[in-house]
Amino acid sequence: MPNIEKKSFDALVVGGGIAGVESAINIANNGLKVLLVEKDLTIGGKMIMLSKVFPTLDCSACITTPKISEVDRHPNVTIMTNTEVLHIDKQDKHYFKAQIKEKARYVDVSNCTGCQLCEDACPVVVPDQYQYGMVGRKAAYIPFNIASPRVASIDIENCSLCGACEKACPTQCIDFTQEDKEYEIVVKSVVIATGFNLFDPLKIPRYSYGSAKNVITSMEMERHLAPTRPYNHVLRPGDGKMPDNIAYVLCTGSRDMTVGNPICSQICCMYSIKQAQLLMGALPMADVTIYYINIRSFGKGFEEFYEQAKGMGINFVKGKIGQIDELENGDLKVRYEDINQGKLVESKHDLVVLSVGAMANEDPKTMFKADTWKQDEFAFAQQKDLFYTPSLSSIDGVFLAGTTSGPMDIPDTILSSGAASMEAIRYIKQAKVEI
Amino acid sequence: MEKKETFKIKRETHTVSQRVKDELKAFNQIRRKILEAIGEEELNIPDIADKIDMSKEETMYYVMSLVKFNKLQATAMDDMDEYYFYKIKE
Amino acid sequence: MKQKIGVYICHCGGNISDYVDVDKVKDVLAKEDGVYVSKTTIFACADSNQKEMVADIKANELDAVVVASCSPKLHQITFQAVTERAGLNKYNYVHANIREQVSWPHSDNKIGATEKAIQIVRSSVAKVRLSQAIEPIEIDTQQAVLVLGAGIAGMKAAISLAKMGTQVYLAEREHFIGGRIAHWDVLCGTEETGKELVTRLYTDVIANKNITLYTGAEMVSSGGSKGNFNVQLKLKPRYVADVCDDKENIKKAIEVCPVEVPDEFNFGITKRKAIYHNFPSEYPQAAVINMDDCTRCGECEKVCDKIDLSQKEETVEVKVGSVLVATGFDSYTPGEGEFGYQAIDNVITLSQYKRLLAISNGELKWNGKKIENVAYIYCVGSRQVEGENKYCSRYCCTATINTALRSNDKFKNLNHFHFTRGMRTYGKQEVFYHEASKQGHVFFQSYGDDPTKVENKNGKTIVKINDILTNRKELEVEADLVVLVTGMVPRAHNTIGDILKIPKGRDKFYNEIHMKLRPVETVIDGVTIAGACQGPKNIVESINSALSASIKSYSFVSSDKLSVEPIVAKIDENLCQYCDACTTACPFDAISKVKSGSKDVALINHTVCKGCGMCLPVCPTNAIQLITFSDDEVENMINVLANEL
Amino acid sequence: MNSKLNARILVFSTDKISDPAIDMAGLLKLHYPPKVYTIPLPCSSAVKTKWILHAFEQGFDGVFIAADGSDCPYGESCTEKTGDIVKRTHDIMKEKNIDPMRLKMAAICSVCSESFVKQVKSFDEALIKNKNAE
Repeated sequence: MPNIEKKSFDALVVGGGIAGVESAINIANNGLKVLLVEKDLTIGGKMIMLSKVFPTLDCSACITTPKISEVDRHPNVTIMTNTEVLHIDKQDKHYFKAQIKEKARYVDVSNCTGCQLCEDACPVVVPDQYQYGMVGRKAAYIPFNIASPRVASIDIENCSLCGACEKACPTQCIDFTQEDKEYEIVVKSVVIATGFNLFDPLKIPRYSYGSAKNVITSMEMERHLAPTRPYNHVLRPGDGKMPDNIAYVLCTGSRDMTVGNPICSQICCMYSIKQAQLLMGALPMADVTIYYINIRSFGKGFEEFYEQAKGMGINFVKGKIGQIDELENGDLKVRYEDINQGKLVESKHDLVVLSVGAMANEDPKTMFKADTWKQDEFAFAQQKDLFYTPSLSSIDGVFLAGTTSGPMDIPDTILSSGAASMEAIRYIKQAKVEI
Repeated sequence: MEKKETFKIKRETHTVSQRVKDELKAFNQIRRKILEAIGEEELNIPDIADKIDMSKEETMYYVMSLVKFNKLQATAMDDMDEYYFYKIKE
Repeated sequence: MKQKIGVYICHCGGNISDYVDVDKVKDVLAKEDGVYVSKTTIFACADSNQKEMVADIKANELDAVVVASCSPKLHQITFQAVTERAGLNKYNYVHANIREQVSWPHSDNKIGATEKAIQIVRSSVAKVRLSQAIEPIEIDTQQAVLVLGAGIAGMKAAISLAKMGTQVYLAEREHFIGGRIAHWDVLCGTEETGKELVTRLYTDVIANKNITLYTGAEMVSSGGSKGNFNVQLKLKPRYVADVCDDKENIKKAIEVCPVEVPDEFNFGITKRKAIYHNFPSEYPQAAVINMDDCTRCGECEKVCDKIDLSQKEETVEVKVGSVLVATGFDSYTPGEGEFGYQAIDNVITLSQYKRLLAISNGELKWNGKKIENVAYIYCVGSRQVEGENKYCSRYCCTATINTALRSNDKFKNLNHFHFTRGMRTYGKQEVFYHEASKQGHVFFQSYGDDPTKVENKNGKTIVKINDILTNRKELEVEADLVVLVTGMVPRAHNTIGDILKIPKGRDKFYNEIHMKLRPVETVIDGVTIAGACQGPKNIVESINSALSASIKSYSFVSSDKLSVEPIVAKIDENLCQYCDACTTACPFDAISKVKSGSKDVALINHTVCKGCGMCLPVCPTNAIQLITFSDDEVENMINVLANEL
Repeated sequence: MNSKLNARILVFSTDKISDPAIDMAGLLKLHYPPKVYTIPLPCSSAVKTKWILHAFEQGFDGVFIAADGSDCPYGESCTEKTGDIVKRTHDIMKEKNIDPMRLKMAAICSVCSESFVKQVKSFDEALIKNKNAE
């Protein structure tokens, strides 16, 4: 195969979200060499996309970015974005060979200054995946303002090859001759931090997501409320109206055998309460109703945060949602079983937010040799020795950070990443072989 | 320094799909229609949608994209506190 | 005097700029004496902006920098590093807090907030103008860690530190290790028992030469700081020889002991003697005499020569670079009469119920009566409406479900009635709740303001609820046993926190610096926290936090040198008339009397000085200045802040 | 609200204990008068009388020492020492004809945000009343 470079590191960290970043920093701080591989154009994962975080209401970007800059300039960390891990094969007791593919960005990263002139010049508009399709972006684009690296990239699938970007670029860093590049990496240990996927609400047709335009997911609402938001205000995507009666549907895709997911996603109650509090701030006249089965505010300061939300006037209704229908003016009719009243009730809202659950990301399965990577019954990574070494996967030397092993919130993710990196360091230090 | 034109090299191996060409054409038409519809006025999303005969949600997407690309800007909100008006950015 | 100062004002993505007119701040500052650049930025902390700032400082050849953004507790270090990357000394940087102390508390007053922001940034400029380059002080580090508490978190932390080659002192206050987990049978989510898990950990602890285990060890004092803690541990004797293989005679000694007291290991549902073992696989495997219970009758000595009542308390001193606190929690003790506790004889706590299940065989009985209907009352001591504990204890819903499910493995014909405040079997634990429902457990729910009631009616114990799951119907269950699901509370007896000065949160558990950025560090440098002493956690969460804490503690001791802040006090020998006021005021014994020429003067030991400044105000001749808080710096700041713009 | 109606207050806070509480007041969006300015020090028993008098000379209406109290990481003597500073300064203030009520001290623990806000609000009111009475 052409274009293959060989490199070696002490640890390979797969996934550049907060778990991967935290793990990489911990390992690198101990003098070990780390390769951090992220399949997206930027590191930061889901956390960098969030508005504020519960229960402190810190701005999420403000907490993520220092970690990101720390990892970015760490002398012991090499970061590869837009890069996929193809295979990881355990060679013997203490080392792994990995095949990775760095996809062409068509931009010379070292020379791009992030000036966005290519973006201005590009004529092509496609839905912006970082804004969940709520606005467009160009085919030549920077993911978002606080992306890392904050450099341009060409979406070749949607590029019209008009050359406008190349002509506009002041540093001549656009380069359409770039090709995908494969590397063979040798490492002593692996940390899997591939995170989770959001539940796809199209799987519950009675909630009308996709057909009713003012039914959105909680991640879309997160974008509405974030500093790097798509509309600059909270507006209905269906017609631009400022909503004043918003409903939250908890447990969308969680604790629901009909979609094959019996478990609780652990984060939705709290992020919904947080969003509701932020909405009360952004839209002081709005009513916010949260439909729930049980409120699970179990972490440090969470219950107090829930009580605070009740105090602010957020309406909590213990009820199970039956059906959501779109009305002619774009409003939504919500039919639910009110547990307190013990009967079926109808209500009207002008925006419905589906608090979607956290589902397993099964990417790691494809990276390892068949049957070596084991999953639990919910497709999350199996924890081989749950209490003694929670971060150990089914493969010795491969450790699990963050939501790879199950849903968890940010504080737990950070702690789990600390555990995974401590175990990885110990494993690496015990490795006698020089690679 | 002479600019290299690598996009021309790429054209030799990569064919731009018909979908991309069609969408580009469609976007340019919609953009023109929206800008024309607004003209000197300030309009909200339902007004624009009416004028260019497009669904409100699609209108929202394109208007918001044009705001993002600095072609349009939001001005005040209507008396009912429901909709923002948009005008062409100078 | 710095003459090319750079000022950067952060929008903080709206957190600041929504309330403070940052452009106005920028414009006013641009005109300030010595300010060379004044700019705003959306996210000062974003990497691209940090890089820009570095380039800007270099390009403009700035000699000092002020960033006005969030609290210095979050980002002062970040921007000191930026300053250093741009080739300046980090003490040529001053941080202005215009978020936590301006935009947020004054979000109701935009004009006032903007004015205050301007003044604060101007005063920071006044300070940075006088700033000087200072080099850090290096100190020798003790490459050892003291781990307090040998429960699962403490043991796991000790093992992982020891495996990294660190010397570890593991101190447990009790005579037996294992903390809370040693009591439990099969743990939720596996087939492993608490006993087995503790056995695995203990085996590793004992096998590792880097770990010194002290039991019966209580911390009595601590001196020094990060890199160099001197900790005194008081060791309570066992009064039984350390190496005791005389099992038969120990057994006899226990038999002859006339004292009977409630056995803590079984939460008082059984009795033990004053000399006792903990449980069959206790660790260390050696009996102990509790002198508080012992009447010193001497009967045990007569039958066993391994008993030595003359053993004396000892004190050992350990020198460590870091202290890792894993002291765990207490179970909430219900008040008398709370849900019938201590008023009705078949009301017990979850802990007692779990031990009852463990020690019972055949039929499950309480006070001789066979048990069929078990009522569990949740959130006892947690989520209190009236009481102080507002928090949720996190582990108890799952622990109760697991106990109830497992009890069916051992005892048939048990009926389970769960009186909940809404089940919180979060994450994968949900499946156990689902399983319990499938097996026919009955679940009720009430809200906090309308709690479940336990009553004694004609000798029967009745549990009553206005059940919101059935339209607030009043429902009753006659229970053979009422189990109070008690939550976690901070340790009542915990002098460690006081000695080490670890701050506590609103919930009275130890507080971390930042839940997400620095979750296992405390504001006391070198002291880390792990497990449930920080807040309720289950086993996996405790282990994760223990490993995270150990990686931080390791960072304090991994090298034999550590840099410390050079913020220390300095004596002006010309002004000093040695009077000993400063020596007396110093809490660290850092100041001594020396000869300087013909006169006596005070000398400050800079590696011992912590820079607290307690010596400053007591000096009658104003001979002491604290670096970065000199009279000039403080008074210049005051000059700015005291006057209208 | 006219911010000119507020008194100008200088707060000496401490890095590890009272300043975090003042930060948390902001985090909790608790409001207090904006003319409250903070200079954080390592410890409240480091405040020099000279600085306090300087603040009055320069035009501050009041000085508030947000003391560490028993939480001080540098030692338990902090409360007593800070108290001594206040006492000494009060004596000098009397000599100089500065109303001693213009210097106030209270222990503010690291989570005492509400207490801090209450304290500065009432101090602000007392100072304005005092000023108007003059």
